[in-house]
Amino acid sequence: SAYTTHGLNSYQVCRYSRQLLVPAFGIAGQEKLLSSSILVIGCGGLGSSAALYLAAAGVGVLGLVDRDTVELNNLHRQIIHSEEAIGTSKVRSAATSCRRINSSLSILEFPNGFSADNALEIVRKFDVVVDATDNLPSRYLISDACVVARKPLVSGAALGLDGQLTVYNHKNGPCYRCLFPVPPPQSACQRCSDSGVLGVVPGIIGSLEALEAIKLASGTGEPLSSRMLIFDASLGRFQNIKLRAKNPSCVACGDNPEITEANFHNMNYEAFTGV
Amino acid sequence: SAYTTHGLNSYQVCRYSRQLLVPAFGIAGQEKLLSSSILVIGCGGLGSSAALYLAAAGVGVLGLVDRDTVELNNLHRQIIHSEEAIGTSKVRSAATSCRRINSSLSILEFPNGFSADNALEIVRKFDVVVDATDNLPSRYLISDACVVARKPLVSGAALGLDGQLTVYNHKNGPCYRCLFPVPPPQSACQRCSDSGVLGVVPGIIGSLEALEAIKLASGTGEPLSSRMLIFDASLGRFQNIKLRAKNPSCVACGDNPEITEANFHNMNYEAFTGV
Amino acid sequence: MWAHSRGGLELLFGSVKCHEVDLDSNEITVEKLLVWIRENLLKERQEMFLKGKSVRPGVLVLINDYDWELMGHLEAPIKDKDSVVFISTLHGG
Amino acid sequence: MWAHSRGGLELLFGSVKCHEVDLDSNEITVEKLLVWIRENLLKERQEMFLKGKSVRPGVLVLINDYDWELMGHLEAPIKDKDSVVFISTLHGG
Ligand SMILES: [Zn+2]
Ligand SMILES: [Zn+2]
Repeated sequence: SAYTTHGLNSYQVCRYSRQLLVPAFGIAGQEKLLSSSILVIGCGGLGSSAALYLAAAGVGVLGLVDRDTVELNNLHRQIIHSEEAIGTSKVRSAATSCRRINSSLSILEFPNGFSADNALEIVRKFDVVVDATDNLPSRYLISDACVVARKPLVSGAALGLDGQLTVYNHKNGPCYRCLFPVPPPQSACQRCSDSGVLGVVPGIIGSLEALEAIKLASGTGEPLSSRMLIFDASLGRFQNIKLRAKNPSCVACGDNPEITEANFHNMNYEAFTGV
Repeated sequence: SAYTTHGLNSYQVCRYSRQLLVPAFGIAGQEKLLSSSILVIGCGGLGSSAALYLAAAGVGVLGLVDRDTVELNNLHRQIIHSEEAIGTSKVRSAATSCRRINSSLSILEFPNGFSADNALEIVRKFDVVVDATDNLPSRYLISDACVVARKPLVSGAALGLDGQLTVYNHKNGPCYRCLFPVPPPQSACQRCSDSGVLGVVPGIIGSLEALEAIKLASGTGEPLSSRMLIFDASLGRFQNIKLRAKNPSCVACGDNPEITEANFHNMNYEAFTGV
Repeated sequence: MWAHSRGGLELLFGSVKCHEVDLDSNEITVEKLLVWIRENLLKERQEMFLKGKSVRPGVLVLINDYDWELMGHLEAPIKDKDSVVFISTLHGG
Repeated sequence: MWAHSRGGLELLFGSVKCHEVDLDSNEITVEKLLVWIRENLLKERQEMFLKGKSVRPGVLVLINDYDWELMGHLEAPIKDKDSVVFISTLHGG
């Protein structure tokens, strides 16, 4: 029988049994997931549900990046943190919550944040990257790092009652710069940062990010590459969008990229985005 | 200013500040949510994310129903429970996790489950009901109880890589029996119970259930009444479906209902569904 | 037209979720489509999908994302570019 | 046709997410639609939506759920029953 030849031990067969029963995932999917490594950048609203579901599902190595500490006004949406964690490192708090669910998980903690200095070194340790950040410079930085290091990037965002989700830099799909070669004017971003978010909206998008990361790591289903989900929480509607392919003249992922391993450390994403 | 006339104290203004900034929700939405009561029936895969996001968002009273205890094979999807809770009551474990996030929450625990004997008494204590169960008899029982007690019902389901979400018994929308007056044959259900679920799929649907419950309790946006979301996790696609209205000849919510408060206690949902 | 099956029903069609169906005429009814499916796509376990002339209890029929009750039930017309989805209600969680 | 705005852009249109636009001719281009929107719907802060003849950086244009890059960019044709969505990329989380 399959149970005598696969690489799961009896504890894993029990823990993941309901998942092993899904024909399109099965033992092969669980084995791939258990031997994969996934990096979640940002342990806030998106990262809370993304990290918890990746930990529960049985990813082999989970990476957590955030340099902030937990604040009271995070708790309306950041369900990975508890009141007693207020004032402590978000990465440490998130890792503790993940271990409570799944003590067999290996967790790599990066409490110093993500910058042009450490991005490539961190990203190279992982198979799949999840962008769960909340600002524009990070979105360009993470996309560029994933392009240079050749990693697929699951990217989610949420604001107010709106959410967006896609997979960048996978097969022939676009990277973030293919879609947005020029950053938006500062005036368009300022208003965003002031407008808040209904707590469960990043929770929904973060769970969907975990799903896409699990699909990529386990080889299940069709990843959301060259496609985007647009969520309108007010109406309870999702739109399924068909996106462009990779742009051959993209400065990051194109045929003659300007952004390379050699010059990556010199990039200034705050200056580029005007933040 | 608005801050001097509303009913939030300074602790609440801080805790929920990012949510108060959402124009369509705001102080009025938060006040309504804080004075509302929401019942989550089932503390499993759907109930985990539903209850955590309701607790974090600041519902006034959260009700939790489940008669089961936590098992190891729950933990791949039931992120509200930890390894140390294995063997203990799911309701107790879920309540502990919700209080860790929000100690100002009032929680009503119902560890004896939901049956025709106690359904009306329980449902009447709440403004909105969330069906987060995993079986067919419960779905008819909960819908009928909500119709008799006149409560809107947020209903989610997940299996394999598929998910479904709608709101029953709200305004002119249908109840569960309007859509499914006759239960499916036993043979069609047996196969479902054996086929497992990818853990994050009920997580996504449960978060969407929390959103719809928050929308109903706070008067925000358009609830998913007479509409249904159909989720295909393999493709990462949602379909937005327009459903029928309430059926005037429905035995539960129609003009001359056969199911009433007087005979509710005599209903046998296991026999009706052949389970 | 396209016929889709979801919520486990695709297992009855060899795990294929989408079937392109060439209509002989410009327009048929759902009732006639069900006959065609029974004769051409559904090889076994018909009782898992059909009951009498209709679908079995627990199956919703959607025509271009509208509940078939809004479109005429068994009499609902289907044209060449329409999409018909058969979805089994789920109970799990 | 219908013009929709999302991701915060609706605030530029008086918080109205959907506008029905009657086209004078059978078919126009996105470029002409942008001119029409500037003259008829967009009362203030045009720089939050437009830059030159196109939309500002950070705005995606979707025609019937397809990225406008796939449909011809500014030259993409729009017909009477089409749906055009303008969506601002989000960075929050
Ligand atoms: Zn690119
Ligand atoms: Zn009814």
